[in-house]
Amino acid sequence: MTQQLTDTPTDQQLEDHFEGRVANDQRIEPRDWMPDGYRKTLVRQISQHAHSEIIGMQPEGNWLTRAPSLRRKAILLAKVQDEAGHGLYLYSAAETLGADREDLTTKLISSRQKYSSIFNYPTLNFADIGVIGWLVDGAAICNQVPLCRSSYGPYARAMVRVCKEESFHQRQGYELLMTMMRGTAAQQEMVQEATNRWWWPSLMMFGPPDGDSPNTQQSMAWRIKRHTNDELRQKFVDMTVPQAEALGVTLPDPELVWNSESERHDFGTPDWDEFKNVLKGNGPCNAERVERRRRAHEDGQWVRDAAAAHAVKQAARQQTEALA
Amino acid sequence: MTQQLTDTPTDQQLEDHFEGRVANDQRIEPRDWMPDGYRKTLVRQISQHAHSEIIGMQPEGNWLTRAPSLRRKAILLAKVQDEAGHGLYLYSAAETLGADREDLTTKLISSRQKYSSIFNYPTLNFADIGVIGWLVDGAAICNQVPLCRSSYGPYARAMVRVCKEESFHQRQGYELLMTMMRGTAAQQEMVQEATNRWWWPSLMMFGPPDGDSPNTQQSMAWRIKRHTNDELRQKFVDMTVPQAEALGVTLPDPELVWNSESERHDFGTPDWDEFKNVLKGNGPCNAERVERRRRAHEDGQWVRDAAAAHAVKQAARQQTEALA
Amino acid sequence: AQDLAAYCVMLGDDALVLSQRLTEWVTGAPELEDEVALANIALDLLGQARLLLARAGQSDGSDRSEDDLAYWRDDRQFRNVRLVECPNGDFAETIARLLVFSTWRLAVLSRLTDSVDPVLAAIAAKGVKELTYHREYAAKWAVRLGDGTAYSAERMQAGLDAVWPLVAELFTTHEVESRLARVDVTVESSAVRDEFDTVLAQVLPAGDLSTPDRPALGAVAGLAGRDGVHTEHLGFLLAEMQTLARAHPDAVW
Amino acid sequence: AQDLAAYCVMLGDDALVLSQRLTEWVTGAPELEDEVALANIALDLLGQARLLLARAGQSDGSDRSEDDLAYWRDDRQFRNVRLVECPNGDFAETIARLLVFSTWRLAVLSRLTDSVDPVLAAIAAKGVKELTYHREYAAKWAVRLGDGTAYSAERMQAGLDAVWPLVAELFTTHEVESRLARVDVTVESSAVRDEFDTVLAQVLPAGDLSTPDRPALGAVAGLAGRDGVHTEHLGFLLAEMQTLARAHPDAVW
Repeated sequence: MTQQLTDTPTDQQLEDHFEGRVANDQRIEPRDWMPDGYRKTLVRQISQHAHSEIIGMQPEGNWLTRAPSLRRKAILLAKVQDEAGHGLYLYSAAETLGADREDLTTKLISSRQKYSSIFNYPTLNFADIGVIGWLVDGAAICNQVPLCRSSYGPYARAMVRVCKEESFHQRQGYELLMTMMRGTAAQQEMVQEATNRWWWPSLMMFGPPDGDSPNTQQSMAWRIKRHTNDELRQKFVDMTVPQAEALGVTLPDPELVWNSESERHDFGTPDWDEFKNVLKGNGPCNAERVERRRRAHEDGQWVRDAAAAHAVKQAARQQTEALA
Repeated sequence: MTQQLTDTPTDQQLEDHFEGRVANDQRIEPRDWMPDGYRKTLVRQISQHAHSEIIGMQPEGNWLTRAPSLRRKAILLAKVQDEAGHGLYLYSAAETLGADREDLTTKLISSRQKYSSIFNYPTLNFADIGVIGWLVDGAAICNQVPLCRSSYGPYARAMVRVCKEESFHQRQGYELLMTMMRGTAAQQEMVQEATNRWWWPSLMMFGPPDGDSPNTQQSMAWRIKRHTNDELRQKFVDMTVPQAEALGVTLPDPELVWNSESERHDFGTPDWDEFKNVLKGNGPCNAERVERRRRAHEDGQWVRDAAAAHAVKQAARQQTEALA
Repeated sequence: AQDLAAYCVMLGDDALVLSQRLTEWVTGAPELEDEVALANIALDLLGQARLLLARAGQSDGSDRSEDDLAYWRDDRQFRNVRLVECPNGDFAETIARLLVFSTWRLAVLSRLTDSVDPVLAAIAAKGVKELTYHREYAAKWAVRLGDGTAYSAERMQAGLDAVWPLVAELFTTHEVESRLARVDVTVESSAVRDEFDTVLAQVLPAGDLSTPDRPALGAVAGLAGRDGVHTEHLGFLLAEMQTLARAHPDAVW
Repeated sequence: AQDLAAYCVMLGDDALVLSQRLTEWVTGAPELEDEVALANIALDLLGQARLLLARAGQSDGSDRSEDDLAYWRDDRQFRNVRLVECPNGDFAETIARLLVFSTWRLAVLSRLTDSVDPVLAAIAAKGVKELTYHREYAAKWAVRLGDGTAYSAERMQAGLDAVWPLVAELFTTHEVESRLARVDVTVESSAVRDEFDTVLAQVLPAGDLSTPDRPALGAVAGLAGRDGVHTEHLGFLLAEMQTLARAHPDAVW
């Protein structure tokens, strides 16, 4: 269906063509023309997403050496490894838009680019691992499933794979919580305590209320976002409440109640001051998360330099051999 | 009694005078004339002793963060602190002979000077803390009590203080073992296991058999050593056997037996090949012990530099003030 | 009595956890004299922790010993401020923390010498002497490093910057404190902020150091160390500290 | 059966402890690709450990599970070689250890595929594929670092030097192995030294690296890792690894 453009098209023509494709739910691919704003917004969104996968390894990684059974250790290790993999696809997707991974990493470790605020909370007991799977991955999936239909091809395809693995992680997390709720009183207490700590931050993962989210409209027009923050948040709450009941945990919101008229749950307002404070960098773990990533990157500089130097030497040797 | 020497005395006169004082059990003090060999031997002996105190902090320090009761933690911390203190006196004593502490530290961390080989064994359970007090401090005391009468004044005086504190440590170690032997089967096993590991290395602390110890004669003549290695070893065995019986542990030497004729214990031969191997630097912990000390020293360089820079600035400011 | 016990646990845990951190310096200090000094400070704090935890176990009627409390609670039950549980960092950061901590604690304990609880008053009186030395040691090093080389000045300022987000928590009055303050057992933490600021306003300029302008470290839904909601570091510290005691629950040492 | 169990514990503990060490790299590797690779290797070794420990618990008649063995033994009962328990060091040292370990273990496991014990043979067959990849990963990095920059070459050689004193222990045949070798359950460790030397003689020169000339690390009265006499590091590793499982002895996870 791609229209053959023989003459050099004007910007307006290109833009019209682009808008037409997007409106028809056709995919934009790396070599296609796209408006600068679209490109920039996508790079920002994809790289924030990539950073979130990478930083998100830390709160879970915190329990790798202490997992209470070898089976749980293997599950957790595989999960954290998957997240590194997601980070890799997503950085690749950003690179198709002309971004440079090294540059994105620099922006992350100098706090010039953000990642999901949720990862600035500490993991304090092993139930946190389950709750992250259940609530945090659950919220991520709500956010991400629509992105599998994102207008930008490479991002949409990465999202298909990411969502598939995240659903698997979510089920594993929920299964851990089920097991713990069938266990000792101490285990049940851990699950409830972890739920109390993660519930509100999970709701905040959908971003500020629609009234405070100025970029939503444009992103929706471009089909790189498909629902508003509040729509997604509502969907998440409605989806999670019965899961909490099945588990036997109480969600820490006294205002949470089924509204039979609107056929959805009413719920309380997250502490948006806390959200803003964490976003500004003052959450319980912001400084540590970025510092750990920065240290890993800087400590690894000599290794990456060595790999580059070796590659150059290898290429030179192969050339010499070819000439000989 | 100091003889007034009006004319510049000849080397022979000085040496005779020195020998006379030593033979009469008079003390040599820092400003007194002494033969180069005496000075060198003493510097080597004192600095090795100082190094042993400092390196000896490591095997015990290994259990500081894991001591099983707060009382034991306090006792152990105080003991390790005392050892740092002993190191300090002994380096001071070496400095009275013209040695330089920084230089001695450099020799230690570049493995050009030795410390007691016993500290190249690992501490593997908490009973090791007790056994180090009982056997290692016990052997050290056997070695050191005669040194309280060393011909060199500052060393002898340092030794008086060191021996007093070490006897206290030895009693504390023995008391820990007694407590553990009255405790659970696992605790009793720990004590026996630790005794098995430390017994032979403790015997080696007295040095090689007299036949292989060429410097002993001269050191004894100079009264910086007062008994031969084998004499001290025998004394230690005779002292320790009844203590082991009182504790209820078996010393791991099938040849150990009371000889009613010689009125002392006969005992087996330590594995002198192992001793030499450890002395050469290949013991279980040599590399780590020296590396930890080296790292502490190097990591602390900027701190010492800062203190020195501050002192210079302070002095300059005081001078300026005095002039103003 | 429950409040008194809870308060003793707070002050006791502060001392115990910082003592554990300082202990990690042993065999790693820049100079033997500092090896001795840091061990000595750790020993003083350990002594304070023992008295306070013992007092807590008596006053809450549980009859738990100092060791019961030190070795058999999980991190969720520890009540120390988050400041003391963070890793040591370099020597400058260790000094920065010690300066901040000892200045705050000395201010608190000197008020506690007038406590209507005679045991707490006696523990405080002993602690005041010790903390006076700790604060002096830390202040001297802060000035030396701040007024030393360019590198040490930078490290010292970075150390202060690193610990500063955890300072606000020291002056956040917990409801237990408020209740005890009303019956003259203690004072509110917020009441000693002026003294703290005054002391640092003397020390920092002497080392050409500035008071960091750093926002407080966020809590988790308003909960922090005094509520048992800690950083990720405390669990590791306790795993190591408690490992042997817990491996032998029936043993006497 | 006791011998078979003891042997499975040896090989299982090697894998479990090295897996734990490699896990410490997660979120700290030089590049995301290495993050993935190291996690993957850790996961493979963890899988091997689980099978081997489960086999041990079956064959000694104690009916202990993999978790019973992993979480409820003290360091004195662990039977891994000391090589795997030492701290990671830098990336070069980690690679050096992995190269040495995987070369040795691949040689052993490829012999074990012919074991008369069918379970061991099956575990070995699976392990051979995994270790082939581990060895290749380590060898590639050893060559890259050795043939990279001057600095990386120095680090890589230093890494090899650091792990070398622990290599001899890999080839010290334990009496359990001797007995099992006589009945064709396994081979003696000493029998695979040639293969090991051959492999390293290919890899090291490709990275301009030399075979270290370092004496073996001393044992304690002849006892080392396979006898349960370890370095001071293992206790700390286990304290962390076992802390949560031991805090909840009745829990199922």
